[in-house]
Amino acid sequence: MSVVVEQEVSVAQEEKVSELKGRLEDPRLLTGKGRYVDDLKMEDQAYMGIVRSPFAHARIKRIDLSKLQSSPDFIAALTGEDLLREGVATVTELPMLAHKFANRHQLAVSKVRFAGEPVAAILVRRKNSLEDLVEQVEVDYETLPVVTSIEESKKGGTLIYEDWNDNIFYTLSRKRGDAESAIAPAPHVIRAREGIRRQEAAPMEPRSVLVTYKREEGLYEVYATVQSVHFLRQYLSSELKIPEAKFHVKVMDMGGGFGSKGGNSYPEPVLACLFSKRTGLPVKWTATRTEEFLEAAAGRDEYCDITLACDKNGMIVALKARIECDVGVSGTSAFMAFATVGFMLGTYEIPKLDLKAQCYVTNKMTVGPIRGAGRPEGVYFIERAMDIMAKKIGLDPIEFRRRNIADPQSPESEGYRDLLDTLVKSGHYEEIQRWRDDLSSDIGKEKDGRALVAGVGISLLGGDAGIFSIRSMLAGMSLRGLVGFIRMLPRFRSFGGEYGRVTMNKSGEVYVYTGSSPHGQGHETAFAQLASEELGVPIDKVKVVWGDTEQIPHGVGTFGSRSGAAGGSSVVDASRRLKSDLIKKASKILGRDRGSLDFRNGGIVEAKHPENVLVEIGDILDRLGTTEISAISIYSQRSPRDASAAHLCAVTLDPELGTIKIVKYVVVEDCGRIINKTIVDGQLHGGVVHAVGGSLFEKLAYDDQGNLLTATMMDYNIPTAQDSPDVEILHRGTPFAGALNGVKGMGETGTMAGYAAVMNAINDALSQIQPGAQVNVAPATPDSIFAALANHTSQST
Amino acid sequence: MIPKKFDYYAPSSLNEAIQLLTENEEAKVLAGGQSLLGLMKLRLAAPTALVDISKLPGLSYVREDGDHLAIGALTTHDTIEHSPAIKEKFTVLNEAASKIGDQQTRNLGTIGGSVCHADPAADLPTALRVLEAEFVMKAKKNERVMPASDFFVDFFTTAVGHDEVLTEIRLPYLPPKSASAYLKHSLREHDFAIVAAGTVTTLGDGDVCREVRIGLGAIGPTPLRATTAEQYLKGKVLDDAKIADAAVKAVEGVSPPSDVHGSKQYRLEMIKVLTKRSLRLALSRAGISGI
Amino acid sequence: MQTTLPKAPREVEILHYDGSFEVNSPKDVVYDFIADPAKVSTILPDVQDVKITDHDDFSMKAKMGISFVKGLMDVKCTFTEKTPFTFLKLKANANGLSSVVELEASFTLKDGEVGGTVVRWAADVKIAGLLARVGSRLIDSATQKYVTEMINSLKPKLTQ
Amino acid sequence: MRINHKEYSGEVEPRTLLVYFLRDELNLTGTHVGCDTGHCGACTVVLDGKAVKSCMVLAVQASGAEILTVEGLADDDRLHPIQEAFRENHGLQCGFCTPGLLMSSLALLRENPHPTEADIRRGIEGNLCRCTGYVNVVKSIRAAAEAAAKRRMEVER
Repeated sequence: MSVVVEQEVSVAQEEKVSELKGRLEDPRLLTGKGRYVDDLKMEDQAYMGIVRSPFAHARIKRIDLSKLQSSPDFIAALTGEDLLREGVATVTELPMLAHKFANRHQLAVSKVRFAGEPVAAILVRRKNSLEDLVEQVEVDYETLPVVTSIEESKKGGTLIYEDWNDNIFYTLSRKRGDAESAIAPAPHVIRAREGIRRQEAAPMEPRSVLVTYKREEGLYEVYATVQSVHFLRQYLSSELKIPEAKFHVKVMDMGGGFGSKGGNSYPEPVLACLFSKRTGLPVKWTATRTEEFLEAAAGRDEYCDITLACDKNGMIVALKARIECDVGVSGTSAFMAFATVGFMLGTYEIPKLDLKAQCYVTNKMTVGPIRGAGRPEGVYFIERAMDIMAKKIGLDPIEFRRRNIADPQSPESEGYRDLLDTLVKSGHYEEIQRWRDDLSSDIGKEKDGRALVAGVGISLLGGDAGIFSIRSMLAGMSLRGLVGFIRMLPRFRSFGGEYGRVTMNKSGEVYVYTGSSPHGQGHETAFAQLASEELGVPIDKVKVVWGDTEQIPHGVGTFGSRSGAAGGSSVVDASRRLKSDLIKKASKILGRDRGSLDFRNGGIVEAKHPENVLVEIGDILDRLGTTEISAISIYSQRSPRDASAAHLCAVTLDPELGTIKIVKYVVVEDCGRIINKTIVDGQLHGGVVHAVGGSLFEKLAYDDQGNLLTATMMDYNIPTAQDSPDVEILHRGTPFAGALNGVKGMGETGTMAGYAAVMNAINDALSQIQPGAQVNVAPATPDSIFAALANHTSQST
Repeated sequence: MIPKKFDYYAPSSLNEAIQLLTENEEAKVLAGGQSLLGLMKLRLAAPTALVDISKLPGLSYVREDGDHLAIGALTTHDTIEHSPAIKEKFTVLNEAASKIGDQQTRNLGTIGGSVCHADPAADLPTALRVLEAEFVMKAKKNERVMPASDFFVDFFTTAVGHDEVLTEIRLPYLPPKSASAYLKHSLREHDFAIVAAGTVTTLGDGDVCREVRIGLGAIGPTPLRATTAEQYLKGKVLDDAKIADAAVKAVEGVSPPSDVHGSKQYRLEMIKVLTKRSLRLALSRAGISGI
Repeated sequence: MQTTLPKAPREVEILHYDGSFEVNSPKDVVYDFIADPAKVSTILPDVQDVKITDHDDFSMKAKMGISFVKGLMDVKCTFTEKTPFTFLKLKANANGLSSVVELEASFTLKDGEVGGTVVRWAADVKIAGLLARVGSRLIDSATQKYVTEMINSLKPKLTQ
Repeated sequence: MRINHKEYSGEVEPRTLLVYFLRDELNLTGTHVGCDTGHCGACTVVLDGKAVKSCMVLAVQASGAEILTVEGLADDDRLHPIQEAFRENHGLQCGFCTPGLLMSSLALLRENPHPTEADIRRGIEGNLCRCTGYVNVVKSIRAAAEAAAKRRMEVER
């Protein structure tokens, strides 16, 4: 059956890819010729080091730099006081929501709020002596009570920000009808507290920055590991209060980002700019992995008390949910709960709703967008509830979901049903069910603990509930929120549309300039494909240019699964404008009417006989008295959508050890038109395994003093090849009307649906050993699974 | 991350190495470096001098030597994993070596380096403890041989003096009808053990358990022997019930640590599971099936 | 289904140690020893240049750690409570190894059998920075070992 | 030491790690640093025929050794068969962990020309990748092994 499904993918794209023999970016990356920021080296470059607070909450009594003076390697130092003196503004925050704004600087002023927060920066001549000198900086602290949990934050006894009246970052609520009175009489009610712990994006390349201040031009040349050079340009401009034009921000190759290099304004680029201006030296900083864990925006850390009620036919009557998020000290973009709510409510018909999401600040590093950015949590919450309910009323989990899909007549809903049907038709679901039942028939028979227990989980990823509207953004905005919002607006312009410029020169070569910023997603290939298809030029004549604020004046960047749709569409749009402009001009020159002409094979051709080239591009441009022709598109989508998907996960559980092995994983997905299947598959593989890590191993663990206990890759465990499943993918590929190129966002969807599928499978296995035994917080580590089995008696329905 | 400053010596002979160590109390021996350099980069260790013995000739070997198998201190984990002699006669050591870190680590890490580092969660010490290995240490004048029971003193602490170099590890051959097994329970395959268990069993007439050794790793400052459990099993014909009893006895008097990967309580339970499973595995290798 | 999981799960490591021992010296002798910076400072292993500011404050450099996993730390000590012959409280703050270790130790003295003294001691340790970040696997056992060493070196010094 | 078949020599502080010697002194920046604690494998090079993590080796320790880095894999414009396999099977995305993975794969296939999927996954367990989920990495290494087997057969014929 699966073969039939596969055939629905446009074959033309398959050929394109195979003829490419891989991606255009691959040869340099495979030969060690990639250009990552830390690979760059300037003459006389100096090295920046950061002095970080060992305490999670403390007053800074004294910073003593005297010991450094004697070292020949020491050049300069900066503290929070220096930032104030230089008039550096507070950390930029995106005015996205009705949240409070944090009065925090890139170097701690007077007090530190999380362990690892920068309190001073130093500049040295030699890399080898960097850490020696960082150790020489003496800081006296007076420790303060530490807030390390939502509970403590709620109490408000200790304020993270003295100018706030509590520790609540923002609250979001949605109400539809009277949920309570619908729940009370309902025949089927389930309650659960589900959560995903604080986790790290952990791209393999640590952050890095290299700044050279060019005094004569007053220009900062900034190479940085960022998912958007244009965002960083805005951060630097707004914090240093220098016009954007004075920053030339560039990134070439980048070793992954997964959000952690996207949403946040970090201290180091700002500090490097200050140092480079002060000393006239190029300034280089590269994070150690521990600095990444201490400072790079974390994610998840959301928990939800959820009550779901169904009638006797297994139709949802009401949902009550209380979401709580630990946003740490809150940074540039800590508003993920927003997306959580959207994706919790997007898939199923929920007649009555009572939802509240509350975000609390604590003495931890800020959260930010990491792969999925709040959406995995939303999908996880609702999909766990759906599974628990299906079990309770004894309905097949697929059938139960099918019945409750929202707005049954809408094309979206048909799409969701189609995904579930495809999964069933593929035969995988039945096969896995049989395998599961065979194994579970052994339970008890086998001698103690030697039988593995099978578990099967599915999840359905639908759309968001259209919560991303200005109205809902400003809904319930507090006065304080409004003030901060207005204060931040001029400091950060709205996203706007994605930038695409396509230029063709006299030899018919095409340059594509995009505001998107690839770091593994393969734009260099996919965008070249789009331009080559639109303009009928061979793909090897197309060069994609990105990540340079002087060649690309405006742009948004690569995150939020937006590049293929927004960035890709802008390339298509610009290509089409270029083409029609060419034809228009050619028709004048040739005195032929436009309709009879087309542009193909590097020249103007007869629309009917494309092989017959009337005039080469070179001649046209000569006659127009120019050397190249360009078209620009700033493409924005009214309602972008992420791919929908159904995931199937099969696990085995070792009940004695509490360990899980993922034995099969199947994805059925519809990301709209597929530009490049190889790349789409690769994105899904990585996305799913990211969720596998988050469901089995990954946790940023803190002790009571707010020390991060998992600050190296020894203790923060991302999946290895041994822990990762093979991932089978079935595509639907229904073109999406909401994007010019028919594309839906998909880069994060593997992660969005992954947590729920894996955790549902684990809990299915648990329920076979002990009805009621559950692990409700990801990751389901061996000790938590063991505890669940041990405590099952204390759980009740 | 870069270590603190240190002086580096690459002696050309063992005696030269010992001389250097004798002269410098703060000097540390560098073998494969896979454990030591990690701590030095974190700056948790900052020896003022390193004496690099990794290139000294004649310290990497696995050879039969009368009543024991002799392993040179510089023999890598990878070599141990692939040595037929060890695989056949000392399965527990072969399995322990195969479970250390990843391929890159096994390629450089040495048995001598690992045991002298004496990380409580390391794999080899537990295996060597149940094999009742002997450790040969050379000083300027004398050479001494010490049993595993005395060699491991505390976390990161062994009996090797600062002016001594561990040169060889000896594995006394096990009597006929012996078998062994090593099991490691960790979050991911190549992580440090949450709990590890190594067992050696020797059967007598009528499959009576003549000799049994149970070693436990990652649960105390040094690898431990579950002596109560051992005593209980000796002289009995083993079955599931007796193995289960022994597993319970294995946790008597042990006090494993709590950390982010497992609470004390969880570790205690895992000790039972791994003791049971490693015993079963060893016995099945000895030809006792159906347990 | 109701679950019994903690609301926001996290690892908690409170490092608390206590115990008691009996020595044959009388309370005043024991008290005078512990209350005297010059004397009490000698119970730390690997101590260098002790500086005594006054009878309540003193500082020193000490090699802290286990085996070769150690570093030099600057230790500042203050007696926060002194009730002659019955009770003492000592706060120590150690800086080094990119870490901060705070120790609060209390000693309660009671008459023992035949003129001796029963010393009940308690120690609470807080660790921040590098040691806490990368040492979670070992920190409890290591701290316990260190505290025990100090108590063990105290005992004989209180014995006549 | 010999690096990629060329002699190199230089004076360094004893504490200089091999990976920084390669990157900073010799400008061989294809070898990357991902974790500092020897857990990610991005810095993997082949030293005297074995895959090792160059962040866990002192430059002075490697004196006199034969080292192969990713820059030494392809001969001129012709990609090494393993590189070719990674390219054709989309065995890389951001490319940061790729050099380390290539060097581990090379060592793995030299030791074991016909690896099972389990062999492959174990062989690269010391190389972390956050982009690919390893699916296409494993596929690439299998393809490289098969291609090599094919070449051997052709030679024999």
